[in-house]
Amino acid sequence: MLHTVNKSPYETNSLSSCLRLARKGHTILLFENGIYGALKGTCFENVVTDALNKYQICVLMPDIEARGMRVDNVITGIKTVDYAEFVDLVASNSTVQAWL
Amino acid sequence: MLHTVNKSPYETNSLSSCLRLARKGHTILLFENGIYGALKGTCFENVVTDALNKYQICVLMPDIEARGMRVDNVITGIKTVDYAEFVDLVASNSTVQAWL
Amino acid sequence: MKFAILVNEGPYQHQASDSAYQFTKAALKKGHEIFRVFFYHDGVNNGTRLTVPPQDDRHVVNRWSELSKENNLDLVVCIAAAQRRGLLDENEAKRHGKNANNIAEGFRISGLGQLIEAGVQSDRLVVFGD
Amino acid sequence: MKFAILVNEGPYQHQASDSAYQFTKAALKKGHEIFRVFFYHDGVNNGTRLTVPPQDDRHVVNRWSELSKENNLDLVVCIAAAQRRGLLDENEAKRHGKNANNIAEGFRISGLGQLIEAGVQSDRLVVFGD
Amino acid sequence: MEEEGVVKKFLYVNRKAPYGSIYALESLEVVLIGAAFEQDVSMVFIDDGVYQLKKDQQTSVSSGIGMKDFSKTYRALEGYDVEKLYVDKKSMEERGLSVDELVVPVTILDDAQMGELMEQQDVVLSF
Amino acid sequence: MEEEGVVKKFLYVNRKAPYGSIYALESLEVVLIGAAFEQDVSMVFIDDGVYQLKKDQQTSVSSGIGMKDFSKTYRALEGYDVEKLYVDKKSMEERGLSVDELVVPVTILDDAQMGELMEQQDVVLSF
Repeated sequence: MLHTVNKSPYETNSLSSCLRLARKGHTILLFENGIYGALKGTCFENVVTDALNKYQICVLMPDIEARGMRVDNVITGIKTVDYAEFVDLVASNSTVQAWL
Repeated sequence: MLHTVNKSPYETNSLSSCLRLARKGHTILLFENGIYGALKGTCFENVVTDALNKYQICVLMPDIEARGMRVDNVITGIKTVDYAEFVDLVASNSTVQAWL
Repeated sequence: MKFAILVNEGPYQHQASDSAYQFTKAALKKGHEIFRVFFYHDGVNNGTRLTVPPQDDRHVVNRWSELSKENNLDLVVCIAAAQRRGLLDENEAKRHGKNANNIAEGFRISGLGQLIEAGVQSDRLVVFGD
Repeated sequence: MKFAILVNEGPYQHQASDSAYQFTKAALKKGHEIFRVFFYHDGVNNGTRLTVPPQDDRHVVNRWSELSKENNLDLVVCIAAAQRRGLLDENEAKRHGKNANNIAEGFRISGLGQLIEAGVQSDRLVVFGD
Repeated sequence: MEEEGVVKKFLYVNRKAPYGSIYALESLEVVLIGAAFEQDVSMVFIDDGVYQLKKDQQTSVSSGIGMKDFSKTYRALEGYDVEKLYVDKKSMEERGLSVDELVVPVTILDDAQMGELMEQQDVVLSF
Repeated sequence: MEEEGVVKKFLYVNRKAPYGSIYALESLEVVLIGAAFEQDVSMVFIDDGVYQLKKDQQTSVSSGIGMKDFSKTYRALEGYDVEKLYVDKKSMEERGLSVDELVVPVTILDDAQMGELMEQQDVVLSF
């Protein structure tokens, strides 16, 4: 199952609810303002790093780059994807849930 | 100075930032989904009750009632107002800041 | 006292326009002057005459038009935000080669300077948004 | 694979429509079928032909219209949400006594059943919103 | 309106409070229309979404916040055979809400049960 | 465009990240237009608003997320005599950001200083 999170973890509770309710082995894609949850050096880094033990976490690079970040800023273990790979993630998971 | 908060404290960080940055003696009006911060029995009750030592806090009754709550649900010390009193609050404070 | 109102969201999707309306009505009832209501961002969509809400629902756009008529309210839609979102009056439609316009009665399209002017000229500015 | 796309927000205000567009384009490029793009809530505003964005900005509405033309995409605007927000085609305008309509090329207005049908008929439904 | 007898599991995820935005109301409209398709429908209420079901909502076009109270419509769901309504346990607790304060009967799910329910779905609609 | 020489303190409050929504861009458009009115303008960046100023933003209408990069416009503010830019200390710290990662020079304010600045204003615009 694929979960998408498009909200900043600072602004809303979407990521936190997603991390609480998704099941082990699920995949989470961070995109739009959701990419702020994928960054090193923030107050969310530990929570998200821990979540990597339970979930596969991906982040959309075009959204990372638009916001002035680069691959180097992404927490180790998070997979960077482009729109084509976003499509692949949807295709390879039987259901998609958006945490708006 | 009057601060208005129209967001649920569960959903966004607006109330939390407002409580951090407003100055002692300022007035805070909770309205729209912001009224959820004014309710008894929630996980925010203690934070908001503490904030009453620093701020005057008001809540808009029409928004309380629309959401199935009544005066009894409002934390003691929070002042309930209607739209006319919302207008008075704006008139009696030289500046209004909206925490959207 | 002289108030200016800023509305940042469109009709129905968020409560901003409803709250702004209730506030404006209450302020007028108390004898305050409303210098201007300025519609910015998606707020410009409050100025379309093409909405047809369900019969049992409020008519957000008409409420503003009527309040404007009764109280000579200045309802200003930001031109830049309106162009982005497809809210045009007759002149704007002509200027951009569009074969239709959709502005509602009581609203006028003008520049962002009108928002700043409202801030300068009014005693209070109240912002309603998301 | 057969995809359905749901867009919940209007053009420019939120990134939802942009992301949905990029996703749809990428899916088509990969050879997937897009069963339908359904526009709900403020998403219906993506279907207006009256927008005039700045020259140096993307044209959200035209991008959808062109993608639809090139790929025979079914772009459906929810009728109930569209009525609330003032998005009408010629028939709807006539039916409601409005003297203008604003629907863009490639979009059609239909009921919510089209969203459910898209969910039933497609292998995947992807939601873009706020 | 039936699609060649295909029955899928549809989940409607409601995470937003009523009135502050239209998502709760327009989500309900999808569920009601969708009922004609005879799919296997579940609704979950998480985070501020649980507030959609709060009893005693009081507003009308001509009073209060000037918007109609649509909370009674949740009671009509049963008549449309939409009977699987779930609320998130933690969201209820954080808000100090109990099930008897809600307009319709619901089942409370804990984190694990909610995750399991989500995983079983074919189509997830969130607004 | 001057209003009888009235000079008021205008504060623009930016609390939202760029691109995810249009508020950052359209807020900047107000500041630029407003500059012609020769008011006493300050801008504050709080919460995700500090991300508006992040260096190295990279997107264009034809690449990336398909939206133009408007972050360079903040550098033009100086030419409009808009020079009082403030960032919230806690917001910077939570995000692990330092001032040299921002596109323009800013002053960092702690909670008390930010509250004081807000209190001194005549008009506060938030988007």
